[in-house]
Formats: sequence, structure tokens, C-alpha cells
Amino acid sequence: MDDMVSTAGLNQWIRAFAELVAENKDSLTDLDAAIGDGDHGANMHRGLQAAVAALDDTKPATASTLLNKVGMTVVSTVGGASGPLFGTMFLRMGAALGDTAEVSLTQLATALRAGLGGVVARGKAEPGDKTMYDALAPAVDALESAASTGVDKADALKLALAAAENGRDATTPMLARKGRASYLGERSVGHQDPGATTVALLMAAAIRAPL
Amino acid sequence: MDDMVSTAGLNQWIRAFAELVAENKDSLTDLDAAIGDGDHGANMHRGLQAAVAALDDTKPATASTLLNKVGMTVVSTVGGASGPLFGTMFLRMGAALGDTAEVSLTQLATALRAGLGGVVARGKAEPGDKTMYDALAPAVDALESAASTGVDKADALKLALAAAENGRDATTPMLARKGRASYLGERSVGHQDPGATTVALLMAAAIRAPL
Amino acid sequence: MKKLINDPQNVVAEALLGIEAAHPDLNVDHQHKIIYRADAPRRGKVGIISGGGSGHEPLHGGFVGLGMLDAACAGEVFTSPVPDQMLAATKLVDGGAGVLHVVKNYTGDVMNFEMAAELAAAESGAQVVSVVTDDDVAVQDSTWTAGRRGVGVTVLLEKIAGAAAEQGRSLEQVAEVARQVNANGRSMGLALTSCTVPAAGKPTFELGEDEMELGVGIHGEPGRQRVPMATAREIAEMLVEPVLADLPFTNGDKVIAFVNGLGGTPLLELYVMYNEVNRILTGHGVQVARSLVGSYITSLDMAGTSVTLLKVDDETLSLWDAPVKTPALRWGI
Amino acid sequence: MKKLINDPQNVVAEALLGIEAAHPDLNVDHQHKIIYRADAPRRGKVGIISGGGSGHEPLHGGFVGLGMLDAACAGEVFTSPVPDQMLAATKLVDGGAGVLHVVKNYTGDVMNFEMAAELAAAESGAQVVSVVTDDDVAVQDSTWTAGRRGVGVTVLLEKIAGAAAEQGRSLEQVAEVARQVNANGRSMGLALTSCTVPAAGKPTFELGEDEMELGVGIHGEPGRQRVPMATAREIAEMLVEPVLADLPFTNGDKVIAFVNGLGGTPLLELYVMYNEVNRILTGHGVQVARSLVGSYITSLDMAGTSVTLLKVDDETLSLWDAPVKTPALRWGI
Ligand SMILES: Nc1ncnc2c1ncn2[C@@H]1O[C@H](COP(=O)(O)OP(=O)(O)O)[C@@H](O)[C@H]1O
Ligand SMILES: Nc1ncnc2c1ncn2[C@@H]1O[C@H](COP(=O)(O)OP(=O)(O)O)[C@@H](O)[C@H]1O
Ligand SMILES: [Mg+2]
Ligand SMILES: [Mg+2]
Ligand SMILES: [Mg+2]
Ligand SMILES: [Mg+2]
Repeated sequence: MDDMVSTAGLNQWIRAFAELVAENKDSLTDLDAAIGDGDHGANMHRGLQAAVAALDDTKPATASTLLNKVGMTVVSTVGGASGPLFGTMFLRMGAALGDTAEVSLTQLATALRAGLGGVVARGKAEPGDKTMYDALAPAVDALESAASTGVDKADALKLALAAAENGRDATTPMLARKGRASYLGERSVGHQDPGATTVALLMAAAIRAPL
Repeated sequence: MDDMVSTAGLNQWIRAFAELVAENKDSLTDLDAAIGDGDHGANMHRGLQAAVAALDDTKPATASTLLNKVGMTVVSTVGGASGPLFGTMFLRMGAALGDTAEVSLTQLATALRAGLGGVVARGKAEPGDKTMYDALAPAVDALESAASTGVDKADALKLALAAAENGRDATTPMLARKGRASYLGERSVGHQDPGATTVALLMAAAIRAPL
Repeated sequence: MKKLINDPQNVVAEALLGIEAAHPDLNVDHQHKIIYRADAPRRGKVGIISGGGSGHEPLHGGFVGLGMLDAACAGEVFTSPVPDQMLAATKLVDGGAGVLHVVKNYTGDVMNFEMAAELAAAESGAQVVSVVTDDDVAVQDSTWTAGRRGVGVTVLLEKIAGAAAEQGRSLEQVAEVARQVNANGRSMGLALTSCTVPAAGKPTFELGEDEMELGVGIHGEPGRQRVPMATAREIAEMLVEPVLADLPFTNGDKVIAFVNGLGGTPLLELYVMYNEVNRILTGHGVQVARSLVGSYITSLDMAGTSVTLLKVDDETLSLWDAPVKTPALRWGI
Repeated sequence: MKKLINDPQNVVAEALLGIEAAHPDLNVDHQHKIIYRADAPRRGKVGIISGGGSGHEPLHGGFVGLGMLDAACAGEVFTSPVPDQMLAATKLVDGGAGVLHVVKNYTGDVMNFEMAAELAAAESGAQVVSVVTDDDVAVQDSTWTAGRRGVGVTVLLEKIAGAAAEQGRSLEQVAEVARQVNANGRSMGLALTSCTVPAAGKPTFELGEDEMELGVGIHGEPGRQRVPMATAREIAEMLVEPVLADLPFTNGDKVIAFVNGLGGTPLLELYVMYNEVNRILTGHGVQVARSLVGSYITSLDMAGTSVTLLKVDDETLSLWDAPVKTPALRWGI
């Protein structure tokens, strides 16, 4: 059925994500240099290159093994804040999906919700803290409501991307309260959060793949 | 008698030397920066200020106590190469003169010869090594021959100064074989030796004093 | 960028080769970038590991050895190590009495160590307790931030907790010693120049010839404010007074006073600083029981200094004085 | 110029105050700018003093203590101390068995120490023997120059002769140990940046972003040549090969390998260097019996490194391994 996502599709999603991060590596790093320590692009790039290599090696056959592998690899290669956060997100998504070769849009939304829960469990971010949460949470909301109202897959993903991008843009005026940027206090205002920017790329990758 | 030098005259000589070194401190240092470590001006200035202060304090009454005091003070305050060299020079001059209130031009020449001997004993310099020796030796020669041929004091000192200045200028094309400048090898050629420059100031001071 | 390196990507791996070659008492697990005691695990002794981004040497690898750390995990320059490293280190040093994780308070470090502790509990059954250092008074400590950064106190804590572990104390006892050290220590730093991260190739921040960054972090994070260049005496005031006020340290307190160099500052200047720090402390009636002067927690080639004060009792002092045998701190053995 | 100082004229005096405050085992004679063991003179033990211009810390003051120096005389920055200082130090440490003067081969140092020895003989009757270090292979050694400069070997010599003195050997025996160390050691250094003398306020020399000074002296004296910026591997070759060739060190020799930082270079880079040095030595069949990696003989804030190799036998090694308790080198006690 059209609204199902195959394991191959998930595989493509991760590859497209890796591509987009590679293409935007320097601008991610510049965003991080402004309010952090300037390694976010390099961190995510290192992790996603490793994840793609791991997928090449192990060719996972189910949604859960694939996302588990990606999560494990990200955790094991990224370090810093984004390693545990994005890694846990993928791991929780994998755990939520189980051993199936394809998943529905609703299941995908549920998995992303679980991933978001993992990010919060790990990083204790709250809305408005100027983190990846502020792009991921609206994207999950949008995907869930699209799936529950029967919007088709392509449109649902577009809605999720738009929500992520809005969330990303909304981080600019925020005052950081988590991560390195929080050391800056007032001086963090006026800069877009790098992690939120990466989340928008993740959603864009779902469309580029296509999922 | 006109050709005698009083202890007061020697005192004036040291003071005039201190003045000339103070006036030329920076250019001495620049010369040393080019082929050494850039402290010759500061070194000599520190020592001669201390020597003048010591003369103020102790008001030595004889030629030998005066030059001894200057030598001791220079040794104790200058450090580096010039401290032992100029210090030994003054000490040997003092030792050569004995406890008299005034000395003849011949005695002065003899004392300077002894001072030169001290410099050589201490530093093992040979003619042409590009050191203070190359200005001091000709000055001593000139003073000795002037004294032995009965030239009067003022003219004798002018002859000594001219010889010192010629000797100083002759150091420029030399290749250094002693002191820090010797590390430069060929690259020491084309620079005037700072220590020889200071010796010329010593002779100029004898005229400025006047002795 | 002028550095004694080959490839910016390989700095950490190659430095680990150098450390392994230079220190026969230490082993290196190159796959996991772990420096560990050649005699690990020590049966019945609480193991202590730490780790963090590289670029702060001798922290942490230079503190591995008898009486201090059992292992140190080296991350990429200024990037927290990954959980696999801390998990492997935990297994390497677990002598059955449990393992203490010493974690500097940075979001990345805290989360990666946390995951490692979870994995250790699941995989190896090793009992793990984590203690987080957060002594940098330059950062406002509020529930609205990631909290204060872990800096100079980490060095003192690793020594003191290491001595407690060497005495055969239990994991909970060693952890309590560590917590007390963190609770009683405060630090603040100042940069005269930026550091240059090898992979970046250019200075992390720009600082004018007449400016200093007061309250700088050990990764070149911005501080409290940018201030005009000042004398050692003024700088000592700027660092010591906020540190004293924060705990607060008061008349009659005994302290370990630690004047640290940030990597590009020569020892001569650190002693000039120490003289000023000591003078201020004496003026406040704070008694310096022990001192440490040198570059122990650095920020690559950054010129600058930090001051750490740790309030101590006789018990803590005797742990400080206990024998230690590591590349960077050694006495009594 | 950005330095943690108050007044360029007072740097040395204030650093001595800091050293005195930080190290209870050491006393400072502020008038003569001497750092000396609090327990000096040691009856029946040969006293060992050294000294030189300041700016090379921890050399020499950081090496005062049990098993190494009895006293160190601090000159102005990069200017030899005056004879009064060495005379006073000689008297302070003379325990009746005579005093060894360790002198780095610079015209000023040699002459000032020489005068001090003469004064000591005349005034106090102390028996003095001087040993001059001249290990810098960057300088052509010929009768036409002031000879080679004394650099890294000085550190190793002070440790090894110090151990011999601590064993109660006679002045002539200790001096002979020292002479042997100097005879068997060679060094060469390289600068990535100039140093800045506080009183001068500006860098001693200019070096482009792509240049290094090979064979630099520890006062920023020019070296063999100015070469393009290179990797740690290439730099190690440039330093180790001339050192090896000079003694020469050959297959089967045992050495102490000392990779030194010049003041502004962080430890991380020194370990990368040590890895390369060790690799080259292994390639030549030279066996590294002991190593020392750190900033021990510096040139103010200069970034750069030097490599010293000392050929050793078992006897020398056991002196190296003997206990030492100084601010900068400590083990076995
Ligand atoms: N506690 C947190 N919760 C959620 N996201 C966080 C948290 N701390 C940091 N982040 C995210 O991580 C990003 C920075 O990641 P990165 O630069 O890779 O790690 P580091 O800060 O360790 O250098 C931030 O832009 C932010 O989105
Ligand atoms: N062996 C020597 N014999 C005579 N003069 C010397 C000798 N070595 C150095 N000098 C003189 O000393 C001068 C340098 O003095 P100075 O800069 O004060 O000392 P340093 O070289 O220790 O810094 C040289 O210009 C030279 O004239
Ligand atoms: Mg970052
Ligand atoms: Mg000079
Ligand atoms: Mg980071
Ligand atoms: Mg000099």
C-alpha cells in the first residue's frame, strides 16, 4: 500500500540524511561556532558516514534492526551532545517499530514520538530551550495529526518538514537554556540552533529519499 | 702639574662615561640586537648607574679605591659578558695604580694596559675577534705612545679616542669569533660590535670629563 | 596555524602512541582511545575512570596511575568521548569493587557517560557511580542553564578520590569523597589569547592586543566579559575574589590553592600569578595548606590561567598527600 | 605583549616570591635571587649550584631539592647572574665537601661563574669545580667560536650529578659524572614562534606563518637555518638525525630521550613529537631506556621543541632513577 514505508525506504532516508548533512556540514558548523564550539557539522557528518557504512555492511532487513544499527553507530561515533541525542532518538524509534519489513505512516509517527521521548529523557529539554527539541516536537505533532487524519504519505512528510523548519526558525530569537549555548545567556539570542537545523534536514531527507 | 690626573678627574670620567652610555643606551642595544641578544645598552647602563651611586656613597679618595669600587660594582650589577669584562678592566686598572691621589698620563696608560690584560685574561679575545678588545687595544697603544713621546694630556686623550673609534669602526667587517655574535658565523659580518662601541664611549668620556 | 602535528585528524591517536611509548606503567587501548594502568584491574579496589575531549593535557591521561585514575578516555579534541570508550574502560578497571566515573559538567560528557553507565549495568554488571564536577563560577548556576562547567577542581578531585580508592574504601565512600571535593571547590579562568583547534586551523575567537576574556572556559567558551589587559595583580583579583565569594571561603578556612596554566603560558608567569593569589588569600585570612602551580588542565595553546581553591580538612589533606604515581603528578613513591 | 606580569622589571623578583610561597621545602634569598634547599648546607655532601638568565623555568630553580640542585641563581631574563650571586649560593650550600658549579656555555655565564669561583676560593676557601654544558649541535663547534651552547643536557646533568652527590661521592667524582653526562649528550631545538622578552615588549625575531627556525637557541638566538613549516614527522627528522650523527649514537646504544617544550607548546603536541622521535630511534636500533616529555628548559613563551639524547650505561641509569624531590622533577620520594 502507498502509505507504507519499506525498510529499503528507511535505508534511503538515512542515506539522504547523510547526504544533506554532508552538503550542509560547514553551515552547521558555522551555526555551532556562533553559540557553541563549532563541531556540530563535523560531529553529525562523522556519525552519519559511519551509519551509512554500517548499513552497507550489515544490510538490515527490518525497520527495527535498521534504526537500531543507525542509533548504535551514531552513539558510538559522534560523541558530544548530539551523539547521545540523535543516537537515542534512532534507538527509541527502532525499539518502537519491532521486527517488520514495512511500517505504516502511523507507526512511523509513533516511532518518531518515541524518538522525541528519548531526546527528552536524555537531554531534559523543554519547549523553548533552543534545542533540537524545538524542531523535532512540531514535526512529530504534524506527522501524527496528518497520519490520523488520513493525509497521504508525501503530503504528510511535507507537513512534517514545514513544521520542523518553522520550529528551527523559531529557535533564532530564543535564549538558550540547554547545552553549550546556555553559557552565552543573552548572547545566544539571534542565532539559529544547529541541532534544530539538523532536525529539519532529517525531515527534508524523508522527502528526498523518498520515504 | 698639567698632565696629572686627579682622583676627582677620574671620578668625573666615570660619571661622563655613565652619561654617554645613558645617552646611547638604545643604540647600543640595537647594535646588540642585530648580532647578540639586545641587552648590552641596558646591561652597561644598569652597571654604570650603580657605579655612580657607589661613588656618591663612598667618595673614594685614591685612584685605586675609586677604580676598584667601579670595577666591583660593575661586576656585581651587570651580569652577561660585559659585566666581568668591563668590571675586570676597572679592577685591574685600580690594582695597577695604587694608593695615590693623582696619577700621571704614563701611569694611566699603564693602568689601561693592565685593564686590557684583564679583558684578555677573562675573555680570551684575540685581535680581530670582533669584540671590545678591537677598540680598547688600539686606544691603549695610542695613549702609551703619546705619553712616552710627551704629548700633552688633552691631545693624548684625543689620540686615544681616535684610535678607539677607528678600532670600533674596524669591527664592522669582521666575522665574530667570541661571545654570542659568534653563533651567527658569516651573518655577523657587516655589523658594528656593541662592546667596541662602548669602549669608544669610554674614551670620549675622558675628554668630556675632562680628565 | 603552527603546531607540532602531522595531520589534524590524527593528533589524538598519535599523542596516544607517544604516551604509550613514554610511560611503561601505562597501557593504551588504541581502538577505544583509553589510557589505563598496566596493572588494571586491581582486585578489590574501586576503579576510577574519567575522560573528555582531548586538548586539556595532562588532564586526564596524565593522571592515570597509582593513587589517581585507573583509566582515561580520550575524545576527539574538545569533543566528549563516546559511551563505547567509557564502557570499555569500565570493564578494564573493574576489580569487583565497582567503578567511579568522574565527569566534567558538559552536556555531551554527561550524556555519553550516562549511556556508558547504563550499558555497563546492562552488559557487565559493573556497579557504576558517577560524580559530576561543576566548579566554574564564571557560569551562572541556575536551573535555566546546563549548569556550571567542570574545570580545575577535576584535577584535585581525581587525586583525592584516587587516594581514597587506593586505601580500599568502598565505591560509595569514594564517591562521597569526590562529591565533597566538588562541593568545596571553585574555579575561574582568564584567557590572554584564543586556542586554535587543529581541525579548525584558526583561532576559536579573536581577542585584541589589549583585551582579555575573563571567565573563559577550557574549550575557549566565552566568559563573563571581555576586559582590558591588566596586570597580574589585577588579574588575580578578578579571579580570586569571585571564587572566594562564591563558596564562600572565609577567614580561617584551609585551602589547596591551584594556579593553572592554560597551555601557552610559561611557568615564570604562573609563579608571578601565584604570588598575587597567595597575597590575596593571606589578606582574607584564608590559609594555603597546599599549593599546585603548573599547567594541569589546559586548553590547547591558549595563553592564560585559572585559579582553583578547594576548602580542605585534615582528612582531605592526608588524601592529597598520599602517594601518587602518574606522568603529571607524582610524589611519595 | 600579553603576559601575566606586573612590571617587566620585577618579573624575576616576583616569580621568586611565588616560588617561595609555593614550595615550603625551598628558601629564597631575595637579595641575591637564590633559590636553595631549606636544609642547606648538607654536612659532608657535595653542594651543587647552577644558575643563568631567567626565562627558562623550571630550569634552574625548579630543580632545587633533594637529589638534584642545592641552589639556583636567577639572573635577569636571559642575562647571566653576577658573581656575587654564585658566591653567596656557594657559601649557602657548602657542607665541607666542596661545591660543583653547573654552567651553561654562554660567554657571560662562563665568565661570571669563573669570577664567583675565584672569589669563593679567596673568600670562603670553598673548593669549587665547574662543569660547563655545551650540547647544542646547531652551533658549529670550533676554536673560532664561543663553542656550543648549553641546553637540554643541563637538565639531565643536574639530575644525574645530583644523585651522585646525594650518594656521598666526592667533589671530583661528582664532577666526573657531570662531565661524562655532558660528553654523552646532544641536543637540537626548533622554534615555531619567537619569544617575547618582557623588558623588550616585542618578539625577539619575526617568523612568517610558514616558517620555522631550525637550531634555535634558548634565548631566541638564530639557528642553522630558517625552514618552511613542516609536519611533526619531518621536524623530528630534522632534530634527531643531526643529534644522532654528532656523538654519534649508534645501533645498540641505550639513551635517555628527552623531548622538551619551549614554553608555549602544549603537552599534546610534545607527545605527538615523542612518538616520532621514538620511532626514528627505534629505526636506528637506539634503545630508549628512559624518557622525559615536558617543558623543562624553556624560552619564555616560545612555541617549539628541542630533542636531547643522552647515551647511558646502567650506572648512569641508576643515578637517573634515584629519588629526586624538586618542584619540577620528582620521583621515588
Ligand atoms: N540538553 C539538550 N537537549 C536537547 N538538545 C540538546 C541539548 N543540549 C544540546 N542539544 C542540541 O545539541 C546541539 C549541539 O550539538 P553538538 O555541537 O554536536 O554537541 P556539543 O554541544 O557537545 O559540541 C545543539 O544545537 C542542540 O540542538
Ligand atoms: N670573549 C670576549 N672577549 C672580549 N669581549 C667580549 C667577549 N665576548 C663578548 N664580548 C663583548 O661583549 C659584548 C656583549 O656584551 P653584552 O651584550 O652586555 O653581554 P651578553 O653577550 O652576555 O648579552 C660584545 O659586543 C663584545 O664586545
Ligand atoms: Mg558543538
Ligand atoms: Mg647582549
Ligand atoms: Mg563539542
Ligand atoms: Mg645577555
